[in-house]
Amino acid sequence: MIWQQLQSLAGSYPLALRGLGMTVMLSLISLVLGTLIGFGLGILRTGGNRLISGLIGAWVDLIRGTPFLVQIFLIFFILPELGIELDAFTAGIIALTNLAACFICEIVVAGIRSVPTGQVEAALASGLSRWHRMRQVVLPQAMRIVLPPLVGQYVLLIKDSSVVSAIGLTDLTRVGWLVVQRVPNGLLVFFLVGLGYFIVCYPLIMLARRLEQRMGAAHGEVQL
Amino acid sequence: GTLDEITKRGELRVAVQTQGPPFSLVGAAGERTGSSVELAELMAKEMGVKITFLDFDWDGLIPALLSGKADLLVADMTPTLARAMKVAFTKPYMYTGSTVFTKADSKFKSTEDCKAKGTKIAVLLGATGEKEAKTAFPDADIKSYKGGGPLLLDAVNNGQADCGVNDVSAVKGQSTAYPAGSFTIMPDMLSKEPLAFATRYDEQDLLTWMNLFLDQVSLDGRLQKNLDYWVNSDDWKKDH
Amino acid sequence: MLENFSFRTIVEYLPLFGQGLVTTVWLSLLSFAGALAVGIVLSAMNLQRGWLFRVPAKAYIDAVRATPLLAQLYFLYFGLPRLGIILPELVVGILALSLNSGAYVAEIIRAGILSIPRGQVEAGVASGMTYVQRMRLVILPQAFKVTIPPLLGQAIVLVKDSALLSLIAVAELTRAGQLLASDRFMPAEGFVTIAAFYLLLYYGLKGLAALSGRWLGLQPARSSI
Amino acid sequence: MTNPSKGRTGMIEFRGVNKWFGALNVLKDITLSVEPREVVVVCGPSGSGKSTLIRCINGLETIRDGDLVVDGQRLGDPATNMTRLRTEIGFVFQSFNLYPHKTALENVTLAPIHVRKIPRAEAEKAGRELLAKVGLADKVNAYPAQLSGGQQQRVAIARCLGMRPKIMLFDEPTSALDPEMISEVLDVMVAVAEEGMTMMVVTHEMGFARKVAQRVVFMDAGAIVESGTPDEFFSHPKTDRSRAFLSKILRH
Amino acid sequence: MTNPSKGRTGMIEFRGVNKWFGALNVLKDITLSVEPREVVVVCGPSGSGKSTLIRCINGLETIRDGDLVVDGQRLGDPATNMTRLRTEIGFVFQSFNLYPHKTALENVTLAPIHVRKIPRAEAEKAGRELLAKVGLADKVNAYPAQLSGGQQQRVAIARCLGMRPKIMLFDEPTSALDPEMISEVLDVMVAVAEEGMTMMVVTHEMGFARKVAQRVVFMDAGAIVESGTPDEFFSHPKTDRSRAFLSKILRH
Ligand SMILES: Nc1ncnc2c1ncn2[C@@H]1O[C@H](COP(=O)(O)OP(=O)(O)OP(=O)(O)O)[C@@H](O)[C@H]1O
Ligand SMILES: Nc1ncnc2c1ncn2[C@@H]1O[C@H](COP(=O)(O)OP(=O)(O)OP(=O)(O)O)[C@@H](O)[C@H]1O
Ligand SMILES: [Mg+2]
Ligand SMILES: [Mg+2]
Repeated sequence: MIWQQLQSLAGSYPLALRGLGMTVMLSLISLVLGTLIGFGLGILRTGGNRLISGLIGAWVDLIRGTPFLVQIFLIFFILPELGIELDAFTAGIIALTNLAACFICEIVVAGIRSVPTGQVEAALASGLSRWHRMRQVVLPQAMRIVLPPLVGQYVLLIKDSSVVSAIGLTDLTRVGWLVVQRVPNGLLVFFLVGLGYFIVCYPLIMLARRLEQRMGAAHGEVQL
Repeated sequence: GTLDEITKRGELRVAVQTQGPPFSLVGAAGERTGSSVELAELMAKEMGVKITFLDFDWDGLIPALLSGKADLLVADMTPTLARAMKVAFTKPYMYTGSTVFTKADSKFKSTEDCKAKGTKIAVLLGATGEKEAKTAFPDADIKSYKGGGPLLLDAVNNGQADCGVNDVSAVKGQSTAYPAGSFTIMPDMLSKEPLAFATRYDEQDLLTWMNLFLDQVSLDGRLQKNLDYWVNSDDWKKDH
Repeated sequence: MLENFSFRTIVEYLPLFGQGLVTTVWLSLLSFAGALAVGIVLSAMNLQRGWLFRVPAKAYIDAVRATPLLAQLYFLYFGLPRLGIILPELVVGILALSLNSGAYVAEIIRAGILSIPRGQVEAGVASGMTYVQRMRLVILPQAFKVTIPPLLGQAIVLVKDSALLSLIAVAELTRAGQLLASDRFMPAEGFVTIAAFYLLLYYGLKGLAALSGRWLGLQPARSSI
Repeated sequence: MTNPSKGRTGMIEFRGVNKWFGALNVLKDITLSVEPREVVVVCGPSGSGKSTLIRCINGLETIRDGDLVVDGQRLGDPATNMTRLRTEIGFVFQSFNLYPHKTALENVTLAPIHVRKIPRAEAEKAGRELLAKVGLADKVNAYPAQLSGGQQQRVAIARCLGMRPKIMLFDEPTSALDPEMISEVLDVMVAVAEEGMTMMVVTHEMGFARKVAQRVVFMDAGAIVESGTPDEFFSHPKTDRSRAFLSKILRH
Repeated sequence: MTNPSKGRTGMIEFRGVNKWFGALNVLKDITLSVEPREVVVVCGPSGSGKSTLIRCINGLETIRDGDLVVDGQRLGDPATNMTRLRTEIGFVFQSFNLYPHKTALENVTLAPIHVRKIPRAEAEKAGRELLAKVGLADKVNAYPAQLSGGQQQRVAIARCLGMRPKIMLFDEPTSALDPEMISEVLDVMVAVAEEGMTMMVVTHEMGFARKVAQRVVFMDAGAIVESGTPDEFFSHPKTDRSRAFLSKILRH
């Protein structure tokens, strides 16, 4: 029985590869876009303009506070009623990018706030403009704090990308659901799906850990 | 009307749910097929347009139709009166019903046995079987699963549930993935249910056309051939 | 779907949403308590010098972080029965959430402990405290403060993740919305209501984080630079 | 409308300046004029408002009332371009605040290149000369973490000088340093003072005050309590408060 | 086997102690004996190994070779219970290291209660007396964040005294303080010394050294270069290195 199931599974490997490809594709595009937008939002959020900062804060809260499934539904099914028609892939990218941007915004804000006040004051005192203060002084130092959780966040977002199957994209998780129709062994099928994610995510987790250690090395390993 | 649009577009957009054999499944090579799927393909052929399947899970099916992403919805869906408040159903193209199944060596031998207090009964989330199980087994412990009929069989097979309730054709079709005789399917039905396709009320022309289509294919026997191949026998297993 | 948006139907389903909300809340509470327990044990293992405890803890944490909760859920739900362990859905659900969130909590606690300045540890050493005394009297009380905000962040994630339990037949908040969507074919009503309830929980937790921060005398963040 | 910023004024002019932090009146009715090329030392107990006083001058703190005119421009005036004005004012922090991710030379050239728009090659040449002047010709490519405290503070001074400011402000520039390094930094500060820079220095280094300051200002609880030449102040303090303060810092 | 830890030895005995950080020989062949009730001041340039020297005494650093005998017990000897020994040694850090989540009194009583197992009521009574002794009777319930640097360091000293140690070690206890607060802390240290405590103090406060130290030890590059009475050392330094060092720290 298990042998037969395995054979049947082996036959589905092109489908699995397509799903994995879709997962990687979706994640990659939306992580790159989300990182760019997230940094922008983070910088604006820490900026002096209270209105903009407040609006970004509210938006980030809204996105963090509601299920991603609902967000993706609104974008794909409700936006058309407002005249914005998107195909599933674009809608998925937009929803994931937005999600990534909001989470990354929070990380960037924490990083920027971790830069000692003295650094900003030194830059102010030498007459650097806001842009140069950010670009030359604050961001390079904030990156130390930002990088490890940023990479960690990537892993979470790759896993969240599975929700896009709700609007008809065949990603890795969806392939699991399809295959389980013919090979009704949830344990086996989802073990393989988990393995697929593991292959994509584990290197990122190692990278995050490496970065964390490099950053932490400066502080010296604490002996408790 | 919608038909004009479809003709102009040259494409019929059909939302399906891949809930498993025999109605809608993805074959070993990744091809989409099944009884409902073939009927939809037949529709597109009669219209003279190509067909595009939009594959959603249960949560996405209705929004897809209501938001106009799909022209019609092809799934083994029961046209309840509550649902018909929102979407327009065609006339039924076949009748089926929910039935109870158990593992072959189970101590639950009949539908009557399952009425015992605390019996764990697996049903599909949102399917009519869920409702019927609640009425038929008021004392039982009803568990709703998501993700398609095969998982009900898996749950019963693994002992997470004592019995399952689902559409009889689905149970028959899906149990073929297991060695013959793994499950006992009770002969008595909990209900008799029609199956129908759905479209929107603002697509009256399409609805009329689909009803006519169903009349035609049942008159010329193509419907019966489809059902005999997919639902009333295991013939499809040879090809898919 | 918007023009026919029916508040009446939502009101009709409110009792169901209420039940779902209650389930989600106590389910999340139990799971979070479990996650804390798992996290504390894992982080204690992870902070040991010897590899015997550290390596398995690290492996577990990485494996959990690198795979989706869905796969873990199936692993438990369909895997345990093969070992002859049949547990009720709720127990499996809470177990899965606890084991999953526990890995993240472990990382949070570890970071909190490592953030305590070296001088604090040395002060404890210099006054002749044992390892356990230093942990209990000096390090953990201070680490607790730093970990509160990220822990509440993880709690928010956990509350949302608990929606996945509807997959294994647990009737929580998301389920209520799905029922509305499938019985009445009113997906917009169903999902918007779910979102509203989760948002409510989110702001509740956020308020709790802010409050606990104030109780513990954490510095409010600088608002602009 | 008469322009209050023109006419015979000092390089730095406080006229009845008040500042509050919440309910705390940190600067009380400060009136003080610093002439071009003058060196003023500010001292006083902790929390008396010394840092706040000099931080107001380059706008790191804003004042509530009174006038503060720096180099002929009134602070808080919408016509005053603060970013511009700050390039005329060098500020040396107690904790150096070097950019940890930049080398000594990059610390010195960052503002000239991006603010003054001086070509990189030229800025680097000037930067090297400045670092040589503060005795760090061999540390041009070192990162702050590789420098001792005294060396870091000298880089910080060079960084300010690189902007060719008209005014230099120092906030306890030697108090974070090891005893042996203090003199390195004081030597550089003396050299800068002797070249005729306008300087305000918060410090308790009497040797420095005696050597180069024209005036010592003693603050307590937000107000200027006493002001005079270093000799007058250290030898014959006029108020009880300053006597008590001096007795403590001079005793050990 | 003869027990090297018995016989006529000082309270603290370094015998040919060497320590490395990686390739860096931070302590070079240190031999030094501190008698009971003796007060020794350690000075020297930054990085010379002063902190490392006194941190070895209570085992915050471990040594590679040589013997270090404290209160008759040899460090590194398996028979020596370090946790026990540490209760006999008070250590005052440059940066205070008070527990921020405990009040002044709790800081003082924490170790007596949990390490010495003294009943809470008794420990609190003793703690209050100690805080009164360092002039902080009114700050018993204040948290460290509510205290000035000088007050924090006095709490830290009281915290050590609360364990009734035989030895007190101080690592630059005043160098993180404002000038005005230094004397508060030095006064307390003088009082402790005069009660007959064995003390090793890393400091550059010559006033303190002159007043209470029996000996000044000058370190450079990990070795003890010179050692003598304060008068000898400050007035007639014997080596070039100590002369150069003194000229820098005395000049300003
Ligand atoms: N950002 C701030 N918010 C509230 N109060 C402040 C702030 N900055 C300074 N203060 C308070 O203003 C007063 C004056 O501070 P300031 O730093 O100017 O004193 P100082 O004379 O420089 O002291 P020190 O010698 O310790 O540096 C102090 O009581 C301080 O607590
Ligand atoms: N944990 C460590 N790892 C590597 N090197 C260290 C470590 N701690 C100290 N050092 C090095 O050992 C040498 C002596 O350091 P130590 O702190 O004892 O000097 P010090 O005399 O106390 O100096 P300071 O006056 O700056 O406190 C220095 O060169 C220092 O860089
Ligand atoms: Mg100050
Ligand atoms: Mg030291």
